[in-house]
Amino acid sequence: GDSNDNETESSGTGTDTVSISGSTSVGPLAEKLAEKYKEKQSNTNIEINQIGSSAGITNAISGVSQIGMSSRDLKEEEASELTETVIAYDGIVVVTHPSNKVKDLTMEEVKQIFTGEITNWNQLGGEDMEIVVVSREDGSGSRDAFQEIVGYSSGELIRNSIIASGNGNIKTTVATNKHAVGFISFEYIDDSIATLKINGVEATAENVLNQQYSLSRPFLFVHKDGNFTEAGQEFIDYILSPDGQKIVSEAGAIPVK
Amino acid sequence: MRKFKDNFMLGLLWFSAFLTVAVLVVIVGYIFFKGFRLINFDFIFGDYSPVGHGGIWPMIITTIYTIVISLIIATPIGILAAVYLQEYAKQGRLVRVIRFATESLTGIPSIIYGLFGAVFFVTTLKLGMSIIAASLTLTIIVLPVIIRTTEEALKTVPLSYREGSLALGTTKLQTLYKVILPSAMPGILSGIILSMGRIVGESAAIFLTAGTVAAMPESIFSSARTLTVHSYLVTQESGDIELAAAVGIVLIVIILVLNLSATFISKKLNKADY
Amino acid sequence: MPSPSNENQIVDMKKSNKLKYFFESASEKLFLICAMLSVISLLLIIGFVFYKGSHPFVAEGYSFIDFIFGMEWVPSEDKFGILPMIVASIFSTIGALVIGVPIGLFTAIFLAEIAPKRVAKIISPAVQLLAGIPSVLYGVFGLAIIVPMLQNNFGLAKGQSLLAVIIVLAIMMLPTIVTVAETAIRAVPKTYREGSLALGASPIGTIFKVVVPAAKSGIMAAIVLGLGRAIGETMAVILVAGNSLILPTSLTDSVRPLTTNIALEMGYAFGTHQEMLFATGIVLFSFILILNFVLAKISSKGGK
Amino acid sequence: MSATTLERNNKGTEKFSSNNEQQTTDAKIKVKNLDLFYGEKQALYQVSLDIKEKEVTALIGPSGCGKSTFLRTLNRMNDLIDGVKINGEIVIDNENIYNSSDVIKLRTRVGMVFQKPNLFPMSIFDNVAYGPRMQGIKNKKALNKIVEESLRGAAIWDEVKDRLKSSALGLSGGQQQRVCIARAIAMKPDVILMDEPTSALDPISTLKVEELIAQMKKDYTIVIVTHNMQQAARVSDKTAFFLNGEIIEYDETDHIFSMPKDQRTEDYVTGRFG
Amino acid sequence: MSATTLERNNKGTEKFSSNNEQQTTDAKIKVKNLDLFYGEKQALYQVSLDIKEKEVTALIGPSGCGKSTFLRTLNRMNDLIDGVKINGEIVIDNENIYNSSDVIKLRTRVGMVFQKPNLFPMSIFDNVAYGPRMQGIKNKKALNKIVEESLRGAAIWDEVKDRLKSSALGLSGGQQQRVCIARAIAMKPDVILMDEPTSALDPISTLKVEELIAQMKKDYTIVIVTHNMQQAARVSDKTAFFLNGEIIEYDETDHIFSMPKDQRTEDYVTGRFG
Ligand SMILES: Nc1ncnc2c1ncn2[C@@H]1O[C@H](COP(=O)(O)OP(=O)(O)OP(=O)(O)O)[C@@H](O)[C@H]1O
Ligand SMILES: Nc1ncnc2c1ncn2[C@@H]1O[C@H](COP(=O)(O)OP(=O)(O)OP(=O)(O)O)[C@@H](O)[C@H]1O
Ligand SMILES: [Mg+2]
Ligand SMILES: [Mg+2]
Repeated sequence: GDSNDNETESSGTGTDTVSISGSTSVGPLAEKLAEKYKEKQSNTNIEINQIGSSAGITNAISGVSQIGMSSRDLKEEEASELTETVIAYDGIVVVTHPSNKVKDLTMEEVKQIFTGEITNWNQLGGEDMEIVVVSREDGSGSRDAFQEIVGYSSGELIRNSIIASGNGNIKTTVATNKHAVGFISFEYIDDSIATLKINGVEATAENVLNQQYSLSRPFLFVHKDGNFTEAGQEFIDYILSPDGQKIVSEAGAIPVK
Repeated sequence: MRKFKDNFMLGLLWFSAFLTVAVLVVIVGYIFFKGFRLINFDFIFGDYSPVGHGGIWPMIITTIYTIVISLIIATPIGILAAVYLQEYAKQGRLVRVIRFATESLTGIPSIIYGLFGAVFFVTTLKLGMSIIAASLTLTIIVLPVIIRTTEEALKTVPLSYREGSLALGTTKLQTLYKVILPSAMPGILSGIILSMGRIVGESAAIFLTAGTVAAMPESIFSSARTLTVHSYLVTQESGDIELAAAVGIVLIVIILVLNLSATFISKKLNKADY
Repeated sequence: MPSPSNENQIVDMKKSNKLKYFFESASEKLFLICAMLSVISLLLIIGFVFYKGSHPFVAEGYSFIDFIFGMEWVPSEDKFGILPMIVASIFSTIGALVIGVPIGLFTAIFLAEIAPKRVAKIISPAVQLLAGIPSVLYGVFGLAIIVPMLQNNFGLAKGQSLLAVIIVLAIMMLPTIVTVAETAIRAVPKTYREGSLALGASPIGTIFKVVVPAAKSGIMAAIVLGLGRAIGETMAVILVAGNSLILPTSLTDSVRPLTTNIALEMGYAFGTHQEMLFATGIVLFSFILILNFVLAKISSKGGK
Repeated sequence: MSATTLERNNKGTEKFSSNNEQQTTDAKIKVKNLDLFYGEKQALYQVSLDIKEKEVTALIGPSGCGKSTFLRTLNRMNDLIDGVKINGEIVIDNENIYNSSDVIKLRTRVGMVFQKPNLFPMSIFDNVAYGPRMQGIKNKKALNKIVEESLRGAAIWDEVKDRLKSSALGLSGGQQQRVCIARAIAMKPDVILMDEPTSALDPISTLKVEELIAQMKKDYTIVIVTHNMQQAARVSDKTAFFLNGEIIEYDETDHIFSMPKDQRTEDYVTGRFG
Repeated sequence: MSATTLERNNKGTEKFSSNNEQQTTDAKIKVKNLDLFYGEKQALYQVSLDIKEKEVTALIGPSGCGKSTFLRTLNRMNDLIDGVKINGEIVIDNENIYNSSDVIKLRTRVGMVFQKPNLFPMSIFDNVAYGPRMQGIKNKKALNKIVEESLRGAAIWDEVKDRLKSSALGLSGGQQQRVCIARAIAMKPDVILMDEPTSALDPISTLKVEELIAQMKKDYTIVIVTHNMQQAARVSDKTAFFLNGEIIEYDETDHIFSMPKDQRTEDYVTGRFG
């Protein structure tokens, strides 16, 4: 640890590098934060690698990166080695093809759809067509959070569901298939898909903050204490500052406070 | 009857070629159609920004770095390995083992290479997430392609060339470098071109070893993002297909330029081409 | 006749071959090292994958049989069965071979033997270009064009399917197969063609009876390399496979081949789940080894 | 009858270009004012020559004079070379072979043995059975018979009868060439073109082949290129002397060797023994 | 002196294996009890033969009898073939070439011309300059001189002097073979092995080459394989007759052709004219 720190400092001549790696969901937000941060603090160089939550956590533990980004909760073994900071929350929204007439679901219906009890849109007042469920991969932070809140387990997920990796892929899949239903982060909402209300509540940041809308999860920064520099701490401080949180909300995520 | 069979086969040949070309046209056409709107000076030569579509200049540079470094390492090793297998080794166990190893390497999914590279080059050899770690991983990926294509090219060099040269009191090495390799050049070159394709097209193995830092790399020990990784992230996370396609256009142009220069170089090198 | 000075020059040269032999043997060793590098890499990778992948079975008491023949894959509930994925991998590989190899070979033959020079000069590099297009873009193309096409033409609820995987893989194999096979076919000596044509064989007969068999070794290389591309491919497949965890019973079922499973979940996996993904890698590996073995057998049989 | 032919051809060699000579009806092959260009380079100049059925015609002349080139026009093998242009006409069995489009039929009727053995990388049996098989003969017995007869005919049967199934490329040069002859014979053609067929053979095999030629003359029209004056003298009925792409003299073989009309012919045929 | 040699060899052909014969000190090449196997197949049986310096030795015999195989042992070209095993010894200049490890030196001293022309795909000039260049001669003028002399020596200078820089593969077979001879001459070797060097040449070129051989004899030891009895008779001092991998008879050429001791030799040499 020590020798590493020295190296960074001596070679830096005033420039510190903070290496961050992990979740592809947190990554874009972190990039935006880093860009703004750099305008303020030009002698800190922030490197962001979007390689998946687990890889990021592994890197934080092994010291390859100073900070890991995670969109899932730490497991026990991991938590014992790392310190975590929630930098933002991410809202999750259920999406369908824009042509779909179904615009509102109860949480129970969402569960029934994803567990295969409801298999046709006409059971929900829509057209007579098969439902194609699109989910994220097992282990993904969004999926963990989604399943936990909706209340079903991975084993219960309907077996012939399409598994897409990443918000973008769910979006593309749903946007090109009028049978489909899936879930994505708030940040990725656009015109190509329709967002659904849950229990009559619209998916917005306010509704998440006032706890009317329950589909959300934390975005985590994790680090190992022995491998954490001042510059890293300053960056996290910046994110949690009002300036930083403003950027969080501009990016479509939900501020911590 | 024979006429019919001939015509039928000829038809199949035409049909297959037509199909291949059609696929080519449709795919390239699709990519251009989807992406051309984003192509402008700032997009290509601008710095990256997480907001909007960003510039991709850092990724272009990173891509070129990975191609050049991987090929600089893999091409000589691959060619020399093929030379060993074809020109030196007694066709026995060792050769079978080596050949089997290279062939097995071709089928390993790139994600496994990526994981391996992340553990071996990034962590064990302490290269960190860096262009060099990715290039070394890519070297392993393209080695089999170069070895195999070079071997095939060497096989086509007539024995009489070897005899003619050796009988003049040249060493194997001289024969190799003056007669055999030049005659095998076109084949070797197609292997290199295929490898470039593989390098350029790789994503999983790269983002696990070079990372995805969207900034201009300071050196080959920096973490950085290649064009393909960029288009991968973009599809994966934001589903911005236009952007992915625009990056694709740039990639196609880069490959085109590289292929043309490779062909040009081989023409220069290959004395057989009078 | 020979001028004395030149002769002396040559005679001088003839004296000192020590250096040449040194280079000769040094270079041979260097070449051997280069050749061994691929073996070493393979061993390292195999070692790495096996080390990681065998852990659950060696140390944690999981049954390998259950792993191979299990139908359930729910990592968060500790269920690790990959039979559906094995089947999916086999089907998609065979499918891609059945479509990609003939089209690729025929295209190569066309370019090398039939096409006018000028046409071949344009098409060949263009096909090589296909090899350089990142697989993600093939995936995007598959997702945006092939998947909806299947959806619409077959009236499916979803186009993500075994068939989509096969089509995308076949397309991705094309450049490798075409390029390598074309080079091999072009290298067949002209005398073979002359010999055959002079016997009144038709050009087509000549191609299939003499030229192609003479290029057999290169064609096998093309198939092996193309196959490698197909088996090793992940990114494009993830996008069009659907990745459902069901045992495929028809071409229109969505499937999750072994590679996709690894790539899909590795980013979030940890602990046993991650090790099981490496174990998936071991199975994939065995699959590749068996395939290579079979291909080697076929090609050596064809040789006789 | 043969006198007419001769007269006509002696005139032909003096290259007057009036085309009003009568056609002799019994000529199997009639070549008239044939020019051949390899790209810009002219290789044959106004070659005219009538070849009678069931005779052996020898083509002699120094290296590079166009003997092979001329021979290959007779079964249109030059079609394979890019940039070959031909003027003039070649009529076989009253059909201009360059008008008729059925090259395949032409080549089944006009067999060829090349200067360098060019066996296919197949077994000896498959090499000889290749032509018949391509003509659709599938019957195992018939093929066996053809192969044996052809190999016997080419004086190679005894040497290879025990290894018919092993690769033809394992044979020595001379053995290979004789299998090539067997392969041509297997097609039972009308005309057989031979380009220095015995240049790779030892005298005993050569003798056998020469005897074979003498015997085949009963059934076939044979055109043979040779550098061996004695061979020409022994086997041929007519001899044409080529020089720099022109026919200098064409006559009964006896005449050519004993009393050539042209000084250059005399220089050449006697140079051998000078 | 030559009588001793002969005697020894006549005995050798009867394959007694006592090794206590005296060595004749003036023999350039001494071959003793040479066996050669291609894998399992034996191709040479107890071949013993002394070749005197500055003489021309012809090897004759029917196709497949092992002439080429034997010739290629003299500069160890058979080393290139997998699975070749050799017993016995070959001594050149009092050095056992199979003990000495300097194959390169051996081959610069023992040049070779092959049965089939095997020019490299380079310009004519580069082909001829190839050997000298590989020996380190870079001087442009010296190379020009060597190339011209060698081409003249091979009776091809006039035909190619205007196209030295164009590809050697554009030449006709005969022209190519003569360039091959030039290429060998360019190395100024001690011994020149020729495997049917004129089988692809026309008589005039053949004559020139034969004259050349006669002239080279002053400086070089020449071993030539030929199928042409007259050539053997014309150019050689000694002749060895091979049959089925054995030397049947080895003697002064005159003796071999006029009064062979062995019936088989007589059959063979007269068969030609029979
Ligand atoms: N493919 C080709 N392209 C260009 N020129 C050629 C080609 N083939 C032959 N030639 C030239 O045409 C002329 C005649 O060649 P050809 O092979 O017919 O001679 P040949 O009489 O058969 O000689 P040889 O006795 O050496 O075989 C030569 O000058 C040769 O260089
Ligand atoms: N590479 C090889 N592997 C196995 N057998 C071979 C090989 N080369 C030659 N032979 C065999 O060895 C024997 C001698 O062949 P070689 O080429 O020396 O004959 P040759 O006297 O030169 O004949 P030719 O006059 O036809 O050139 C033949 O039976 C041949 O089939
Ligand atoms: Mg010729
Ligand atoms: Mg020989």
